[in-house]
Amino acid sequence: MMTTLKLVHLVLAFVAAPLLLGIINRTKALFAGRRGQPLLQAYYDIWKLLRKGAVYSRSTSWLFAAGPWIGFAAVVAATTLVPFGGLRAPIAFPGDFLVLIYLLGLSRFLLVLSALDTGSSFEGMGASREVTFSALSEPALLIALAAVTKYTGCVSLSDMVVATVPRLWLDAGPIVVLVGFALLIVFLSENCRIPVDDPNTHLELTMIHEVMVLDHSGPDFGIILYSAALKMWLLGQVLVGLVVPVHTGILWLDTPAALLSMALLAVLVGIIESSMARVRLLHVPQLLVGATTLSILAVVLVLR
Amino acid sequence: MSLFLCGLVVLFVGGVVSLLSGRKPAMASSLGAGSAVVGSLLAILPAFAVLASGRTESLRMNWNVPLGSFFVQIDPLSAVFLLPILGLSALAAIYGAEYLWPYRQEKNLGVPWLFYNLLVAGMALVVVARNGLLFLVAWEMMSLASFFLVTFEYERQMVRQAGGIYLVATHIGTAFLIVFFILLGAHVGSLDFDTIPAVPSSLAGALFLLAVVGFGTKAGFMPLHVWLPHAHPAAPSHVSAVMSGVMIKTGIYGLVRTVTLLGAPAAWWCWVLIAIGVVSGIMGVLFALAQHDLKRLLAYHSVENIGIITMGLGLGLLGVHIHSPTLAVLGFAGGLFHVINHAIFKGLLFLGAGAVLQGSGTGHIDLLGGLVKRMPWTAAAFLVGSIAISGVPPLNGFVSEFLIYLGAFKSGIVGGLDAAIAAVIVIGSLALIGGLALACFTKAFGTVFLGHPRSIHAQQAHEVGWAMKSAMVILAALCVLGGVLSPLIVRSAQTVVGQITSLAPDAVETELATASSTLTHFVVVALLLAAVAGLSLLLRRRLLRGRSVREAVTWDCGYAAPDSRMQYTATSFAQPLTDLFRFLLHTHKEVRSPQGVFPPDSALETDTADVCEKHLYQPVFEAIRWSLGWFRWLQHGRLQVYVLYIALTLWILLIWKLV
Amino acid sequence: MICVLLLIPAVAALLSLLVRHTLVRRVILVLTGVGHTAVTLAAWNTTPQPLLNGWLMLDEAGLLFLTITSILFLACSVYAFGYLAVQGAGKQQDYEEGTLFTNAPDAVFCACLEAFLATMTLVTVSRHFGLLWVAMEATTLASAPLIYFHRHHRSLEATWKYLLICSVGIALALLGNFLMVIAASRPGGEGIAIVVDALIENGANLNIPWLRAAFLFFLVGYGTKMGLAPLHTWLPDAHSESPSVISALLSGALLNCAFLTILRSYQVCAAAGQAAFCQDLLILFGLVSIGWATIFILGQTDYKRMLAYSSVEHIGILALGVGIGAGATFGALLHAANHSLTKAMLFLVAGNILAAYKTKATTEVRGILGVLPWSGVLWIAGLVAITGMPPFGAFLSEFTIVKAMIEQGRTGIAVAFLAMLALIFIGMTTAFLNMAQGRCASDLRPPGKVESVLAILPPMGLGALTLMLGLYLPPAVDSLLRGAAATIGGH
Amino acid sequence: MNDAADIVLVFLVLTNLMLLGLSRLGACIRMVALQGIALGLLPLLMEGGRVELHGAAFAIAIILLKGGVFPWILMRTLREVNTQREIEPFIGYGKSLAIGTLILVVCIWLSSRLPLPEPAMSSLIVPVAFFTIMSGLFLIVSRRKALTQVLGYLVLENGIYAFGVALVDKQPMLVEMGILLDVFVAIFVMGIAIFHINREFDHIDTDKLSGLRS
Repeated sequence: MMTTLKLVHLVLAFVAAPLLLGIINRTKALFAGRRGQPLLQAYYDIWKLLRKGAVYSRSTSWLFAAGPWIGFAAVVAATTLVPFGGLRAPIAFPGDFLVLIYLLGLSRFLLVLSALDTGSSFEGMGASREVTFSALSEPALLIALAAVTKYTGCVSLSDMVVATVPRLWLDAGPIVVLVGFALLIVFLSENCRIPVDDPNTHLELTMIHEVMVLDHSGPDFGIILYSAALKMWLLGQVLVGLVVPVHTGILWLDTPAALLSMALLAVLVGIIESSMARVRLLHVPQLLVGATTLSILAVVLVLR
Repeated sequence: MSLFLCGLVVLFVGGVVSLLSGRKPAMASSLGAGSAVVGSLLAILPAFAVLASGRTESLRMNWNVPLGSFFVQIDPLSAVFLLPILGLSALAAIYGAEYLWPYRQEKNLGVPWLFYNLLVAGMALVVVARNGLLFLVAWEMMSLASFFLVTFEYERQMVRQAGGIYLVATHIGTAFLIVFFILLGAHVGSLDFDTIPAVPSSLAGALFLLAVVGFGTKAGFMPLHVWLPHAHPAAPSHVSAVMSGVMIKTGIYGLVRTVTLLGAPAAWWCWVLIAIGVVSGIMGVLFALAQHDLKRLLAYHSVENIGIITMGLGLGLLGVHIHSPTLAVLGFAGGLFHVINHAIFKGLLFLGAGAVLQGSGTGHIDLLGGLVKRMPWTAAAFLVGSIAISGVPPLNGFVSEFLIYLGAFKSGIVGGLDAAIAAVIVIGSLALIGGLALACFTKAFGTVFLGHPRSIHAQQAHEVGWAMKSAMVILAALCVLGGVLSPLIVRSAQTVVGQITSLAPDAVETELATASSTLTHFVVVALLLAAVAGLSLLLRRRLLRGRSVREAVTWDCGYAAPDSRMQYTATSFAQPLTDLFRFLLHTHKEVRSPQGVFPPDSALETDTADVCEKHLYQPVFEAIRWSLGWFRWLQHGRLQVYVLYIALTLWILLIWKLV
Repeated sequence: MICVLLLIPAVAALLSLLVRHTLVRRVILVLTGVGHTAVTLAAWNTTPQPLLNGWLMLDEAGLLFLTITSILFLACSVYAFGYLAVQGAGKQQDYEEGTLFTNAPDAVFCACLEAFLATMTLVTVSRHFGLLWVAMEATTLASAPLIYFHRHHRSLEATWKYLLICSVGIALALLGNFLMVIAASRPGGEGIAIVVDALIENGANLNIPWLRAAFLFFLVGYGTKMGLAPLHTWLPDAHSESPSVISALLSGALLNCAFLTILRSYQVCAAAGQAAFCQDLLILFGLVSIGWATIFILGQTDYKRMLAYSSVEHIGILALGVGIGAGATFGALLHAANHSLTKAMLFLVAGNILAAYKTKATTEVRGILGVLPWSGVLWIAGLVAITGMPPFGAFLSEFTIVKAMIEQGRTGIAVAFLAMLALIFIGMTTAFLNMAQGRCASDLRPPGKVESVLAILPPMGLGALTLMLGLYLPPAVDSLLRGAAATIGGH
Repeated sequence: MNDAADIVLVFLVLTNLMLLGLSRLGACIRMVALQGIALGLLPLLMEGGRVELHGAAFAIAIILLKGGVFPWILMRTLREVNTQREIEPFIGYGKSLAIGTLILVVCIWLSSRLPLPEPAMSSLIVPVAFFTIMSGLFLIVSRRKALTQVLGYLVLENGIYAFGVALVDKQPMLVEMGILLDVFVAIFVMGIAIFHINREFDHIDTDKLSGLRS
């Protein structure tokens, strides 16, 4: 029963991931007073791309083709580690969040390499920014998790999520706020959203993630988009799971609640994107270091 | 034990014979490499036996020098270090046989092989020696042999300078070790380790510091690391692999051995180790980011990994101190496992760098590119090594870091206040190091092997021969195995961890059992990853079947003729990070930015000299030299003055002593 | 047996003055070395009879230094055989100033060399302070012409300094003898003969102030000959200007002999309960010598001078070791052996280098390994040995000395000692390695003449000996060293 | 107490001071000769009249050597190496004298530190001997010419000799051997060396002999 539900959650993640993009776009459109693209636009794009042919640069090697797919595999593997809706993840063990984070690192590694494989200076630029910002965001994420560990005494993501009950807000409100903010910033930067990166600009000089995949086309590009969506989903799950304390233990109540909170997260992202401008690239490190400081602050509060 | 000694004898005899047959290069290299392989394999068997059984083999013979005795012993700790030392040495020997071949014209190949075998024998002897004098002799034998290997191409000024720095550094380190061993065996009359009495805590602190400096110089702790970035690029690549992969680990071995000898650790020892680990790790990877020379970059990464290992040891020691078996076991297990893993992937990377060096003729990253097409084997092996050293799953590099993380999270965080602080520091720096290492190796691999060739060297690169390839492939396979078999490996670490932490065997047993079950989960995820990867690649093929797959130039935003010099260079790739950490790196920039309506050619040069070397050692030595040089007027060749010295001495003594 | 030891070189000296034929003379030289060494080794298993009612006697310390001297002489005689063969008679070109000069006559050289050996043998065997003093004086006289072998003005200057400084020192030592006599004289009755054994026997009733004064004069007097800073000033000049084979003997054998005389007086003082007094002085002089050597080795541009200063350093180590006492005495004696062998080896190799490169500047010699492979290897081996690294003997002896220091709690001295050794190491390695390695510029490259066996074998033999001392201490040597250390108050 | 001996000793002191003050080389040599003769007389006077054959022979030998042979050799050297007869000191004569007196004082103080085990025939002997030695050293240090250095060395010798004959009557053989051998060095070897120096450099100024340094 449990396992089947866990698998259901897994499938839910795979299915619903691109929806977040749709919600974000719709929110932005709402704020901008446009009709905006359909909610399922992302699905259409991915589907279209998967059924297209591909164009490869002559300078690329097998890495360029294989990178996105292996990276996708890494994200899929990571997805199995994330709990959802008050249920433990399909695979949960002490320190699983480390594996999660480093699996995302693997996908980033491959994506960056396939970007460099083209020899294009723009993609090199994007890759360089990508590794820079991720190197700065990882400490923030891990120290935030350390704070949670210290408070809940759990070393597994699932246990942490299960342990975040409403009482947590009452006891350790400030800590949750700090951790939440830190995780939110990491979430934004890892998924290349404003204020770190602007996914739908068309000036390559300013882009990070988008510029890395300039040369990918067809199924490769489609899978890249999909794994990006999946990554956003599972990071969102982590954020929501750690911050939103809805665990009644009643499944048909918990799962919708989790879904709802994911949607709210997407809306929040949309609001942020439509209310803020992208900060200058030079200031992104400050933002991430700020996130790190927040989580260190959280640790200090816990240790106190 | 007899087998072990046989191995040493084979190494020694083989080296000498190869030296004598130096006239015939083929014979010399085959003899040297062959004896190195055979000797290492002979000597590695007892190590396996000891690890399997947990029994220690020892042999004590009389050695007729003052205070000396030939007392050797293989206990689990020695065995754990013997495995990488001998294994990597054997592989590197196979590699070296081909790598040194081009030098057969101008050099006597017997010489490097003699010193190589001496180096291997010295390292093996260091980890089994149980007598202070024997240890020092083996230690110096190791250092001298490696020095002569580093200066193999002594015609080049840069190599000579590197050799000089290395020799001086290691000699000064040894001076500390001499004092260390004398203090350790003071008033006992013999320097055998088993006769050493319990050290008083007052002395223990001093001994620990001496050991940290003495062994740390060899291990390459920041700021004692200055010789590393010079020596590793200078040495032949298989030697760099051995030196960086295992020789510097003898320093770690010495430190661990010291800890076992000194008894209960004080709190500040742990803090010292953790601090060293953090500084070495972060600074090491930062300096690596700023390098342009492939082997120099790898050398700095050795500093970084030594830092990670030291963090693990520090956590383990802290665990022993606060009586937290989880922290102790995980810390030491992680540290030691990382010793082995680093030996594997750093050896692999240096061999790969050597292959690039020999295939293309240059080690300068910004002159390379696109080698993945010309040197596919090397590229694949190097890719595996890069993934492993960046500490991302599913390879071995991740596992050992994971253990250290796990210790920090499971026991450090929930432990007492200072344990929690230490844990948070370690977690934060490990995370930062991981990210930076990823950046550094995407830079290295991407620039060297991907994109367009940036120079004629890269265009004319060619793949290396089977000997070098096979060594690299084996090491790459070991990287994978180290990740997949990690549960078994960790489980088998019981005896050695028990020996270091001196915890109850069953406690260690349970801890390791839990750790290995955790790792089993990880392995499941890794296999899942592999499966999904395979499937998705199949899916890709399925999707592309029957669809049009065209080739074109790289989309470069409208440039008609993209050319290889437009590519992002390694320097520019690392620029955001190096600029971010400017305040630590002090990178020197030469900028000629384009000016005017028709700008002339512009240029950018960056050079990141080692901070410690430039701002710490050079000034100190200059000051000493200057202040001593000031005294030189004392002897200016005038006879009268000389006689005056005699008279004055006489007077002073008479008046001083007869009063 | 003792008189045989003394007679062999003395007679040989006379012969070489008489013999006309050069080849015969050189053969005699080598034969002297062989014979002397043979008799010395014979003295190892049968202790020779005392002569002149105990004035001439061979105790452990004496035998040790006698053996060192004898072996060194053997090596140097073989080397000199080849050396003289190369050094033709007639005008020579001086490589530094290009002026012409002649060498001293072959006969004088050989005779003086053998006489030098005779006098040094006398030093090692004599127990009477007067005789000891005469012997030391005689060494000066015998060696002065050797230093002035190349008759150009630099060697003359060196000789002059050597003569005057050492004579002054020796004169002071003579005064030391007189003071010793006074210290030994009893009110009224006959004084004690100033024979070491007699003095040690009734050391209790020696006159302390005069004894102290005597020791001071001995220390300054013989210390001048021994090369303790700041009395060592003749040493670098003499070593750098004399032929390398002579430098080898000077720094390997002569300095030890002077050291032995100081040890003798130290024995007497120790018997009179003045050990501490002497040891402080020895430690002081040892440290000053090492420090002085450090100053002048760093940035030294003349490799023979560098070797000379390194001799000053090691002489300082010997003094330091005896001053520390206890286990360090053993270490000091072992170190005397190691230093002599290594330093002689290095000087002989330096001779080869000088002959090939025609310059003494460390900055102009490059790529010895390429030009003179054997000498290059020996040069590096010598560097390793002289800087006290395993597997050579100097490592063991220095290790023992440091151990004694630390066990006596003299940490400050130990730290200073090690620091200075490290600086010296830096100075010597940078110079030596750049000489040995590196690429020899084509214009510097000397005519590729193969190295002669006579020029390689002696240093190689010496190197092998010190290597053996580092890897395995034969029981006979061990017991001898322990005996010698016991006689001079160590254990 | 023995007045005659005291007179001789005082004479020694005076000669030393004179040497410090004299400017001409020849005069210095003569002064050293005088000193030698006085020294030769010293043992005879010390015996207090009763002279044994051995002692007398020795005394005469000394007088001949120190008073006759050496001065003659040195004079001859001086003539051979036709250098100008000035001494050209590093330290002026006046200063030298002052330093000399200072040395004398210190020597007297020093000798008070060394009480003789048995009362010698003169309390002056130790300080005077020391003073002679030290002034010899001072001559070597403060004068420029090689010849003056030989002179200084001779004075040093004289001091030691005085010490010997005055105190070491126990083992005369030692004294004699020592003195003679030392003297041999002083004159012959150094004389030879000076000849060589002169031939090589056309001068005997030791301050030109400072090519070998550091």
